[in-house]
Amino acid sequence: MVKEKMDMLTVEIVNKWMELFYEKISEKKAYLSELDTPIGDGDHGNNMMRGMQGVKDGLEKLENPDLKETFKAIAMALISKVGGAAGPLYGTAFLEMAKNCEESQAPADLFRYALDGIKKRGGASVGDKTLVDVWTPVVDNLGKDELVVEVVQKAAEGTKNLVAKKGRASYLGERSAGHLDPGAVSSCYLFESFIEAGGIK
Amino acid sequence: MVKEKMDMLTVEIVNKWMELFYEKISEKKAYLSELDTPIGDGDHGNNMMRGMQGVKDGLEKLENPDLKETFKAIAMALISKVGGAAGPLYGTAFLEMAKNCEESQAPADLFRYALDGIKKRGGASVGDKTLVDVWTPVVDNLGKDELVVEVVQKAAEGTKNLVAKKGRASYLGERSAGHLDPGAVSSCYLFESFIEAGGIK
Amino acid sequence: MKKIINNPGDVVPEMIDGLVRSYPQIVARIPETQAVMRSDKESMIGKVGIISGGGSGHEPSHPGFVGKGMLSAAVAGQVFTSPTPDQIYEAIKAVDAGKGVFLVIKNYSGDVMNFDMAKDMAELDDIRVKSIVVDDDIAVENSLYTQGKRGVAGTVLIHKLVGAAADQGASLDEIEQLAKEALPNISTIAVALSAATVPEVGKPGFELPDDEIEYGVGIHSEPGYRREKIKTSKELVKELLSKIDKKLKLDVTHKYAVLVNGMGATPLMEQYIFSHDLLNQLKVKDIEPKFMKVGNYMTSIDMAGISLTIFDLKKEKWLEYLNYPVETIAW
Amino acid sequence: MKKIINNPGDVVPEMIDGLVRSYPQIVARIPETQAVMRSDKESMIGKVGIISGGGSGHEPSHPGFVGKGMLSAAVAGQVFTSPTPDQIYEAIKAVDAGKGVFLVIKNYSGDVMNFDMAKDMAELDDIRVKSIVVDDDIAVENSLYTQGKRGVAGTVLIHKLVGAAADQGASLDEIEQLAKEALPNISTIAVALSAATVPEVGKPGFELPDDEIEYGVGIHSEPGYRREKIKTSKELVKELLSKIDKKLKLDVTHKYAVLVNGMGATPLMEQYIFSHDLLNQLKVKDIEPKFMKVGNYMTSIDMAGISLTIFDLKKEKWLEYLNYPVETIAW
Ligand SMILES: Nc1ncnc2c1ncn2[C@@H]1O[C@H](COP(=O)(O)OP(=O)(O)O)[C@@H](O)[C@H]1O
Ligand SMILES: Nc1ncnc2c1ncn2[C@@H]1O[C@H](COP(=O)(O)OP(=O)(O)O)[C@@H](O)[C@H]1O
Ligand SMILES: [Mg+2]
Ligand SMILES: [Mg+2]
Ligand SMILES: [Mg+2]
Ligand SMILES: [Mg+2]
Repeated sequence: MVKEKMDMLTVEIVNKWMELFYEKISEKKAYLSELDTPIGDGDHGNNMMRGMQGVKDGLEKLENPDLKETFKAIAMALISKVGGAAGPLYGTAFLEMAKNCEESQAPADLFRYALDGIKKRGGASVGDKTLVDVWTPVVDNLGKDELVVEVVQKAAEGTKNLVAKKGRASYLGERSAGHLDPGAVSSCYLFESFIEAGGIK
Repeated sequence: MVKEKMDMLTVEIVNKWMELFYEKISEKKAYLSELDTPIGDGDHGNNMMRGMQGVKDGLEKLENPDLKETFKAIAMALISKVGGAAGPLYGTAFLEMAKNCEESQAPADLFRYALDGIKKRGGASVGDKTLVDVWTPVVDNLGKDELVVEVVQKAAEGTKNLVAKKGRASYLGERSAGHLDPGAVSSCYLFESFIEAGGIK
Repeated sequence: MKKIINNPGDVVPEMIDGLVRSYPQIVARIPETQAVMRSDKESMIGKVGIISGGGSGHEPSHPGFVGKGMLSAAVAGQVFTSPTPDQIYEAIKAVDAGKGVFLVIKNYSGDVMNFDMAKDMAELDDIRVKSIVVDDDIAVENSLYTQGKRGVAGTVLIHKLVGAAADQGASLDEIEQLAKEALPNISTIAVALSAATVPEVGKPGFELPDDEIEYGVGIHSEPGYRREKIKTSKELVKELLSKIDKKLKLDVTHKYAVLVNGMGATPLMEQYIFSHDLLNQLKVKDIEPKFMKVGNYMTSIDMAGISLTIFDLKKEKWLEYLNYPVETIAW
Repeated sequence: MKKIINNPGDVVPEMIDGLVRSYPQIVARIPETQAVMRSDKESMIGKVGIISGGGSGHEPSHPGFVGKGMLSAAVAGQVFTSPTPDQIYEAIKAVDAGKGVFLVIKNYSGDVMNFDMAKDMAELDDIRVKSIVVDDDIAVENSLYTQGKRGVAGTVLIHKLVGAAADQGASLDEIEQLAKEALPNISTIAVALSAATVPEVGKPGFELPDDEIEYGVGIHSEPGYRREKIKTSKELVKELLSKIDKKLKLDVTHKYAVLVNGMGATPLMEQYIFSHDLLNQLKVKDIEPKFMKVGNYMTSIDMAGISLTIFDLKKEKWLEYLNYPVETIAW
């Protein structure tokens, strides 16, 4: 019971989460772009940085926002600043959370809505070597109340051996194997930040 | 008397001269273009090679030519194959020899006509760091019956310290000093070949 | 990285600013966006709007093709990054003249998703929007289970077709039909001598040794299908043409349009030599293109290389559209 | 050297062949020469013929400017080597329509001498020939005792002026007068990021370290007046503009045309950013160009760099000539 209450997302947690994610992206910007070089176009770090700068600016502008306004501001910043593939995907994820956060504030529920949105937007399934390969185990484990950092990291690392079926990496066919998926790694940072922010107990 | 006779140019000598010059240009093509690189556009060797290939082909086509026809064929090949600055200059030189070789076959006379043509065509004077700086001492020494290979080579080397006033090298101003003039060096080969061909006794 | 730029992060806004201010008679910026539209607004009255766009770095694509007879607007994203839906949406609103708007999208996840989101937004405003996803690059095999082929230089030919049709008063449905029909007849394939350097990245997308080339690269330095020692122009043409022949089954009874496209750092000298070899090899099949263009149309920043596009002109009308006069910076 | 070519010695004939066969509706080869002329011969009837040319490696100059309203013919020499008089002479004969022929020559010893010889040949045939020697490059100081300034990108503006005047029926003397009057009002200056590689030479004309640029280079990789660490676009514009300002004394009461010219390997992205900074710095002087072009017009094979040309439009007519419609490959 107590546990369930603590799992509910609040504006404070989301703000903290975004702050930590912003820091992680700042720190790993070059690395993410580097991951995007052999199997993409080398911009994922820059894209995410532009987006998180927008999120930071957007959240700062809000006055006493509720959860829905907070998620919406994040979604809008991501949609209008990131571009590329990551923009619509991350943007859609937060838009779905905004749409559904009045009904439930449980991360397990909200992240499932987000994941459904990502899958619908991009058409990717598990195993296609995209951020879906991180979001799916996260959602599954949250449902079972088992999410820990190791699960997230293992999921991101698991994309290394996959052959890409969606996104730019898919043009490489078999040669995409052996490289981490940059979107999976940025999603890993997203969930690491989420856990650090106290998103789950 | 005998000496004077031996100095007269013949079709045979001119053919031999062109043969040797062709060989020297083939051998030094890369070097001439290299000389043309710091103070020019790096094509002098290629230009001269194209020209001498044309001269070779042109002379082979002639049947029992006289001296005038021989000079004219050389001039036409140079004019129509070399291009750049060297083409009109060398071409004009041989055209002047063709025009005047019925009057005199003495190299001293013919080369003077040639030099006048070069100066008129290009407007260069002695000291401007061009092939005029080789042709002028050659003509002067031939007049005094003193032409030896060393004179020619010294003249070409003398262009090294000059500041160019004509041609592409002139754009460099003072910085053109310290480099041999490529046209002067190709003219040096021309006269070396001439001496080797038995053009003078 | 040696480039004539200021802050790498400012490349796109500064470039778009330079472009519109250099050619104010042809293009104007859509306020508060990275999108440009025709200055000659009258040329759009009563016509379907045509919008293209995508990541920057492909100049003159896409703003260079905005103008009477071709695009109504072009939306520029960050370098090699799809523009965002809000920008595309602004462009849609700016060019809609009540007849609907047609979007020319290149087949990249990012472009497809961002343009789709913009379409959703516009439809809420009751603007009819249709689109084509161009996938002319035959270096990547098509497949139901992957992203499919990429959109590359052939996109410019689609711009030309739909732009001409729109100018002649075609409806949104007719334009969609035209694009759908033409697209499978356009095939492109490229060869790279070097990769592009994204300003914010600072180094080339991949390294090619001094004596190697790569076939089948994309316009974002996506790796291709084979790396080899540098070949003569003749042999490069042979390789690329054979791939296209396999796809289009070149036939003397058909008419063809050809686009020889420089990737950014490859001089026209090389493009014309390539064209010479191409025309010779087509001649062996007794084919002489009915329409041809050679130049930088869909570049990849400073990549060295060439792409070859062949368009099987199954309909006489398509050739007319290609020849239809336009007022753009770069066609 | 990595280039899309066959035998380096065949670069020019193959390139010219590729060009004329790609655009048969605009240009045709003058038989047995490396010169091209308009296909639309009727457009030359009763008009003064306009011929330009020079060494190859500056594509689209000069064949790209052949067509109705601009050049009648262009003669291509070997790479960076003036064409020979016999070739120029053939072009003169091919385009003369009884009204005389005007030659646009860039100020290089080789060009001047070869064109002069061709003029002599044509005059023997009673063809009236006049010419202008273009020397717009202000990097090299003019002097009575040297070769004087070089002819570079500003040459293209001279083509445009005399081409328009000829098309409107101007006489040979009027055209000469026009060129002579306009020329001193055109100034160009360049900056290089790398030098050109002549195919037959196989290595760049000079080496610039990875972080250095050179101001004042010519279009044959002639060294310039200063080498420095790479600067921002803003600072490059400042340097080049100050040189031109010194020469032309830019004045808010005058009208100006601007040509921002890529040297071959510099992408449009950088050219537009440069233009953005240029327009900003002109704006400080309250100057807004009345005419502007940005692109590759007078290149130096695969050199990276930009040249800036400013033309003081002292006569209203000159602006009209710049805007006069043409049918060429590259204007
Ligand atoms: N269709 C898709 N569905 C889900 N994720 C995708 C899809 N396409 C791309 N991605 C994700 O986006 C990431 C790339 O993002 P980014 O580099 O910012 O965009 P772009 O590929 O447009 O340059 C990939 O690593 C992958 O995780
Ligand atoms: N005006 C001139 N008068 C005399 N010689 C000249 C003149 N201009 C150039 N030269 C000679 O021509 C040589 C360069 O020839 P070349 O490289 O073949 O032509 P280009 O300079 O056109 O590339 C110079 O080294 C110089 O000796
Ligand atoms: Mg990317
Ligand atoms: Mg030279
Ligand atoms: Mg991208
Ligand atoms: Mg030369």
